[in-house]
Order: sequence, then C-alpha cells, then structure tokens
Amino acid sequence: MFPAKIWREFPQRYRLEAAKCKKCGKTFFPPRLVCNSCFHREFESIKLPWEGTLVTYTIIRTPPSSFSDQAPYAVGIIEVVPGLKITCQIVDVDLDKLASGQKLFLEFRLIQKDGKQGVLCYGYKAVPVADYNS
Amino acid sequence: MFPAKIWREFPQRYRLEAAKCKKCGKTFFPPRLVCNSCFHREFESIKLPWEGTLVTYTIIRTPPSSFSDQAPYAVGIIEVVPGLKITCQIVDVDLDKLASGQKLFLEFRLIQKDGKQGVLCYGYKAVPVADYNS
Amino acid sequence: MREVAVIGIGMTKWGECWKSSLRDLFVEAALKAMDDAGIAQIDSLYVGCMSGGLFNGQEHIGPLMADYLGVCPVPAVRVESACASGGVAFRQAYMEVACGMSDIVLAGGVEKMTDVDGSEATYALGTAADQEYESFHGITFPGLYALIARVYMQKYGITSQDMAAVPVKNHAHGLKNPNAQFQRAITIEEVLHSSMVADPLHLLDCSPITDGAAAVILCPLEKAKSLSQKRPVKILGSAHATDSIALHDRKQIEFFASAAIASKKAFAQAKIGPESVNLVEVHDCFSIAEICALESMGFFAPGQAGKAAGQGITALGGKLPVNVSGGLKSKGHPVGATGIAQIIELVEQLRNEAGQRQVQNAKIGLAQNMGGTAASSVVHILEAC
Amino acid sequence: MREVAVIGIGMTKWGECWKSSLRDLFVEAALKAMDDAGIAQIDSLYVGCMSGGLFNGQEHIGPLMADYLGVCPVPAVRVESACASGGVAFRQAYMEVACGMSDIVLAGGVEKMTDVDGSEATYALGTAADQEYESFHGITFPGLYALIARVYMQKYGITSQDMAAVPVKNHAHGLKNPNAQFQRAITIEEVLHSSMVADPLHLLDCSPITDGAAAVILCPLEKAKSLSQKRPVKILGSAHATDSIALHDRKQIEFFASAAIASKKAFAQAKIGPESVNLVEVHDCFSIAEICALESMGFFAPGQAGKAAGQGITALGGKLPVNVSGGLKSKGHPVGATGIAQIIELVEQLRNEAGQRQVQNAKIGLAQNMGGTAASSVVHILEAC
Ligand SMILES: [Zn+2]
Ligand SMILES: [Zn+2]
Repeated sequence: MFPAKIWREFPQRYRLEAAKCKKCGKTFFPPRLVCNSCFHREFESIKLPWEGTLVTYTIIRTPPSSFSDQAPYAVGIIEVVPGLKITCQIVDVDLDKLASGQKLFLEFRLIQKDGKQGVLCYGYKAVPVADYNS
Repeated sequence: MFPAKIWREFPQRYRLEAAKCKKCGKTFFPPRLVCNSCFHREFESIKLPWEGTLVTYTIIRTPPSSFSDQAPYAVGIIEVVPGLKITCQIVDVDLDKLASGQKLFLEFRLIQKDGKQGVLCYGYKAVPVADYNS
Repeated sequence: MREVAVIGIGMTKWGECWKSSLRDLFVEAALKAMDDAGIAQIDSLYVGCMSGGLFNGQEHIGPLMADYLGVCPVPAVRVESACASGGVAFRQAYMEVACGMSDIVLAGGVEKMTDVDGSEATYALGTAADQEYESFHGITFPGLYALIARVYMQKYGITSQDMAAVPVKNHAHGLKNPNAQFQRAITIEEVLHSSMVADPLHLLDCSPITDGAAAVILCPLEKAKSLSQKRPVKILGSAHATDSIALHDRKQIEFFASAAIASKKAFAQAKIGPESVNLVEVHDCFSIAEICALESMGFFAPGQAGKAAGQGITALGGKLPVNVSGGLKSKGHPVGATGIAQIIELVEQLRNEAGQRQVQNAKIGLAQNMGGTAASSVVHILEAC
Repeated sequence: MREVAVIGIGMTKWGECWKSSLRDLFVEAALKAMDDAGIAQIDSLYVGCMSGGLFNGQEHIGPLMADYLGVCPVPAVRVESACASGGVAFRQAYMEVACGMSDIVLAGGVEKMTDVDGSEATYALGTAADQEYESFHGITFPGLYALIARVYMQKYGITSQDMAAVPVKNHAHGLKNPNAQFQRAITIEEVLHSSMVADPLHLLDCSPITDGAAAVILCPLEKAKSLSQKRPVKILGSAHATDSIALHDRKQIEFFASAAIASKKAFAQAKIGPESVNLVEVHDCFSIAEICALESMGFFAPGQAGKAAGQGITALGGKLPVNVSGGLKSKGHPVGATGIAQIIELVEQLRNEAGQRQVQNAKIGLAQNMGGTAASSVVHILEAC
C-alpha cells in the first residue's frame, strides 16, 4: 500500500496531469489552486505530452541519501509545452552525448526507493529520442 | 567509532560533569558558557552525585521511533542536588511501585540505538535504591 | 507604532487530509482569508510551521507558499517556535504592519503531520523539547505533560476525573465547530477508559495528530474600513516570552512562566486585566495544559483551575468560556497552524459570527499559544471594533 | 519607522566544530556580539537556522538559544528561509527595532551541519528546493546550480576557467579572514582538476559543509551612541523578495528575479544606486551564483560578470570588491549563519576595522543573501556613520 504522500501525486507523476487556467490559459504543473497570472481559480485538467526539449542538464556525482546507488546520473530541465518546464532524470543515455536543445521522450519509470518509508516511488524520466529509432 | 554528536556529550552522559559558576555558585547540567543568574562566564567543573530524589514520573506507552522496542518504560525528573534536576529513564523497577519522593541511584547504561546513525548511545538511568539493599 | 486590525480569516477543514499536500493546505486557507477580507493582493506573508523538514522533507516554506499562492515576489517568512509557530507568525505580521513596512500582511500557519507514521510523528514533535537532555532519554510530549500533571494533581489534590472534564468540555464545544477534526461529544468515562499514553494521561487527554492550515489578514486599523467590508478586530496587546527549553530546569514544574510573563506584558499593552476578558483560547495540547495555562495567566488562583471545567465555569455559557472553538483537543492540532486558528476563533466571536458557539456580548478575547512545555508562549488580546 | 544601527558583531570560528553543539555555537557568537557592543542585556532575539530538525533533531530553537544565552524570558524567534535564514533574521530584527517594540535586538544565525554524514546533509539541503518536483527526482543543490551554470555559460560564452576565477578570488580574500574555514589560496588549475560534483561544477566551485554561528546587535540609531562605544553602522535599506520555489518555473534560468527585486527595493529605500556601493557581499554558494547575483542586482550588465573575477574587477583593490570576507566559498557556509556573517563583514569594513582585508574608503556596503536557487533573496544596504 502506498502512503498518502506518494498516492497524492499519482495524477502528476503517473499521467502528467496539469491544470490550464480557464481564464488566461496559463498551464501549471503540478496543478495549483490559483493562477499566478490572473488569479483565477478554475482550471481545466489537461495531460502534458510525453516528450519535450532539453533546456539544461547536469550529471549528479554526489547524490542525496535516497539516490546513493544510482550515481552518476543525469538530471535536466525539459520544456514540454512552450513556457512549461519540468525537472527529471535522463536515463538510457550516454552521459557524454547529452546536449541542450535535444528532443527527449518521457517514460514512466522507477524513481527512487524512498529512504524514509522503504516504498518504491514511480514517475517520469526522460530518454533520448534516438532510442526509439534504433 | 562514535560520531562527534555522541562523543561531544560524553563528559555529561558518562561522568555527570556539571559546571558551577565561579561567581554565584549556581550549578548547570549540562555545562553552559554563561551563567543565567549573574552572567559570569567562568565555571568550575564538578561531578554530580550518582543519586537523587524522584520529583515526578510517567510511564511511556507510545514511544518515539528510536525507543519502539522498549515501551512501556518509566521516565522521571530527578533532583540530584538542591535546585538541579535531570530527566532520565527509571529502570529495573516495578512500574506500579514508583512514587514521587523516592530515592534513586543513577547508573551508566545503554540508552538507545540511535535510529539515524545505528550507534549505541550510553548514558545515565535511574534505578531504585531498594535494588542495592536486596 | 500604528494600530493594527485583523480583517480576514480562513482555515481548511482540519483532520487527516490525505488528498491535500502541505502547499495545498496553506494556499486553501490563505485564499479563504483573502476572500473573507475581500482583498486581492497582499504585501507580505508569514508562515508558521514547526517541522516541514521532518514531516515533509520540505524547508524553505516561505517562498513555496508565496509561489503557490501566486504572490511572488512579496516577502514570505517562515517562523518556527514549535507548537507556538502560528502565534509567532501572527506577532511578526503585527510588527511588520505596526512599523509601517507593509500595509496588508497575511499570517498563516500549516502542518501536514500524517505523511509520516505515528512513531516518526512522535519523534518529530519531540524535537520541541531539549533533544540532548530530554528526548534523548525517551521522553515524549505526552510524557512531559504527564510529568507536569502528576505534580499538579499531587499538589492540589486533583484527580484524573477532574482533569477529564477539560477534554469533555472542549469536545462539547468542538461539536459546534464545522472545521473541527472531531465533531463528537465524549464523556468522562470515555476519557478514563481510553488507552493510557503516558500515565496519568489517557489518549483522550491528548490533542491529536492533524493536518491543517489557517490564515488571517492584518492591516493598519485606520485603513481597515477602506480595505475591507468586514468588521475589523483590533489587536490590543501582543507579547511573547520564553522559558528554559527543558522542563526539569523549572523551579515550579506546573507553572508556565512564559505564559505568565507574556500575558502580563500583553495586558499592560492593552491596559486591561484578566477580568476584562470575555473569552479565552488557551493551548490545551493536553488536559493539564489548559489548567496550568489558565492559572499561570492569572485567570484562576493556583490550584483553582483544576476543577473549573467540571464546575462549568470554563464552558460556553460559563463565567469564562475557554476554548469555545473546541480547543486543540477537539478542533485538532496541526502544530504550526494552531496559533492562527486561535486568532480566527477570537475574530469570529468578536465579529459576533460564531453561530452556535457564540459567546454572548464578546468584546475582548485572549489567545495563548505555546511551544514545547511552555518554553515559549505567545499571547494576543483582541477587541471588537 | 525609526532609523536602526548595528552596534555589535560576533562570530565563532567556522569549520568542522566537532567540540561545539548547536547551542554552544550560537551562544558563543551571541556573547561576542554583546561584548563587542558593550551591552549586558537584550530585549529580544532572532535565530536564523535552516534545518535544526534534519541536521540536529532539534526544533524550537528560539527558546533553546534564549535559555543558554541566559536571557529568558525575552522573546526569541527562529526564522527559516533556507540559506537566507540569517538575512531574514536580520531583517526581522530590523523591523522590530524600527517599529519601536524593542530597543536592543540580537539577530543571529547558526547551523551545525557535520553531525550527519554527507549524503544526509545533501538530503537536508535539498529540502530548500521543491521536494516533490525537484528533489524527488534526485537533483541536489550543486546540481541545480549546475543547471544554471550551463545555461549561463552557453548563452554568454563563458568557460569553466572563467568561472573558476570566482573561487580563486574568494579564497585569496579568505586567506586574510581569521574566522574563515579555509585560509588557503587555490589556483584555477586546482579548481579545474578538483572532482566533478555536478557537471560543470567542480568541488572547488562549491561552498563547503560548515558548522558555525554569527550574531549582531541592532538598536535605534539615536540611541546607538549612548548604548555603545562602537562606531554605529546605519541600515539604509532592507528588502526581501521571493520567486518560484522550483528553478524550472523561471522564464530566465540564469536571472535571479528575487535578488533583482530585493535590491531594487533596498536601493529605493536607501535612495542610492549600485554605483554608490563600495563593497558587496553576495551569496556565492557556487561560483555561478556570485556571477548571476551581481548581474541580477545591476552591478554588471548581463553576461559581463562572468569574466569580472578573472579581470580583477571584483577583487580587493578592484573597482567593486566582492566577497572580501572570503565569501561562502572560503569563509564557509553554515547555512543559517551565512546572512549574518555577511552583515558582520560589512560592519567591520564600514568601521574601518577589517585589517588586511580593508576596502579603502568604504562608506556603503551591500549584502545579498539567498535561499535555494534564489527562491528567496534578502538585500541590506549599510552605511558608515
Ligand atoms: Zn489565469
Ligand atoms: Zn553565576
């Protein structure tokens, strides 16, 4: 059984659910209760595309406790729709060949074994588009 | 090897070292850098007696994570010298026979297996005086 | 210093709010407070939160909340004083408005406690005591208040039954509070037969683990009428005092010096005494806490508050209604939010909008919020305008 | 609002202080500040501390410090804004004095970071980011600043070698600071050959894990001369601003809007511009942070700060000396104390008491302290009296 704190984020982490302001159209991920642009409070639930463009990235070589066994690994900021960016790991990739501007797909993967609860946490990770072509 | 945070408290936890203000004589456990009575900053190191009088006590039946395996256990406030009190567990005792005002000895014992570091932590615990007579 | 008023209040339903995250709870309460005041923008905000770090793995709570409330770049400060974090947030907001740095300040509090299991929550709450010389030895917060209870009961001949009248009263009040975690009556027998947590405190002597948030809006009194339609409630007195972190360092274990000193200063600022107060919200994290707090602040002589709940003196309709909100016991105790919710109860009462819980002719109310075993206390006195 | 001055400063030696506990560190710095001012009592105190909960299992840090400093029952508030906690503590103290609530207020900061191991410290520091949408994915603080560095370097054609000039300069400054954690010079080659922590940031681009505390004493300017022998330093401007908690929510990743807005407000209050400032302490938690902070506050045009350290502009003796204290990089970064230590450096310089590090004719100094990836920034401008 998943604790509430994991379960609560399922719509975002499992289905990339975002919220689009019904007044000004600004999209938020994760969803929010109030739009920071027009202060409207009604949103339409939309699903983000499972792909995007790499804006910037790094290779983590000194990880936090819950990721001790994964280092080195890449993390980047990915623009999924114009103006909306997310942070996640980039996997199945040659760490030397990452480049800002490259296209990436998002996939549903295991993220971490939550150290405090011993629960497996799932969510989105990015993979290179090339993997799909090969 | 003990981490610094455990090792730092050895003088107090292992030897009951207190600090007596060289100006007004007020005694502090643990030692402090400044007297809260006369604001003097020089102290004499003294050792507290390994005995005292029970002021008040309780039986912990819902323990914190690091004491999960010990409950139920008694904890009390013990006056060791006039005006100086400490908090610690009371062990080797029939929990139903504790009474405010009773005399207790202090002993050096295992306190907890520190959950965050997996280190065994030692310090003082109180035991009934009667144990010494029997 | 400018005079300051409260013009908006808002809180979430309190309880086990599995669906709401830390940020959602705070933002919900903050939006309600802004709506209540009828304002669309704020100049600054405070967040009282005890342990986002241990409960949620989240610090830097000020900007997080400003961000999700949509008010960046306004200043947002998180303050912590254990279970008095909310009261301190309110007091900091008061000073910011009083000094003229800002006009409209939001003071909120939040705690999301059910994301960790019970023993982890007990550990997290234990960090409000002296970690090295109290918590290290396995004492918990119910345990610390049990130590106080035993001293008080022995000194004044008060029984567990006398003490149980406190939660019974507060649950009777909470029954009338739609935001309360427990809206059900309990009996003396239920208290006495509930499981023992730390002798002599039973489970029903203890406030619960709660998720929740609360927020209020402050502004200069002279601008209150132009900014908001709501009847302003004026802050007459605000004070904060500290005491030794460890309970064993107190000369008199059952006396809360921090509450005594803070209330004395707040009364002096307000230029009134305890006799002028129509209702009191005190920090009843445990039954014994309400009793000692009332005595320490001079509402009862030493030993006299122990039977007050049983005698009906502190009930709604009694001479001095105490915790008509339901108190921490029935309303719940999301530690960072508690102090703000006390202010909200006073404001509702002083606006004469408390419905079934309304204290008749309430003009002046006092709130006492404390951290740890009263190592910190914050006292506010509010007046209907 | 009353005008406010700083009349006392004090800090511990920074580094791996195994012998000192959290409380000992704070009290040592506080006593030094009180001694420096020549005062024996305070009316109130603030403690900036990021995560006593995760680093030390200790919350309720306000009363703990008041207790061990021997000043109970004065109010003691712990404030948190991640690595900007110290700056926020100073600002809260400033408002308390400005509003007239208190005359003599101590603002301090402390962090005791070496009581947990490296990966636990990395986790604790990660709670300054968005726990659910950044830290959850395994990003660390060096990682977040690495994301910023890559954007900046690509946009402006700055190399790792250019960037390495920042820590080289700050170590050269720290060599002259007896309280600094690292009193040794480093070279560009050493930076570039140090281990990679998060590409493109090397170990020597990163501020260290540090234990330490710092404290200052504030009072009304008009009482400064009667309260203390020390040359008072006046607070000309104080501002605080927030931005999105998550770095990915910024339109421009390499621009610190919180620093831009806070500095703009502080300059407006001080009625001066960047050109009037003689020295700056900025939050160089990573090499790239100093560069972006200087540009965001208008000291350099976009893209121009990247080579400033290498060109000697920001060195002691240069046109705009930056981080003559050694900065976070060489002086150390006990996160809650950092913002206070920046103020201390400005005060020493403005008193003309900085010895080998003295900036000639220093009249006005600015300190910028930030939390997370600049989700919060606090800016103060101080002037010699
Ligand atoms: Zn909108
Ligand atoms: Zn003394």
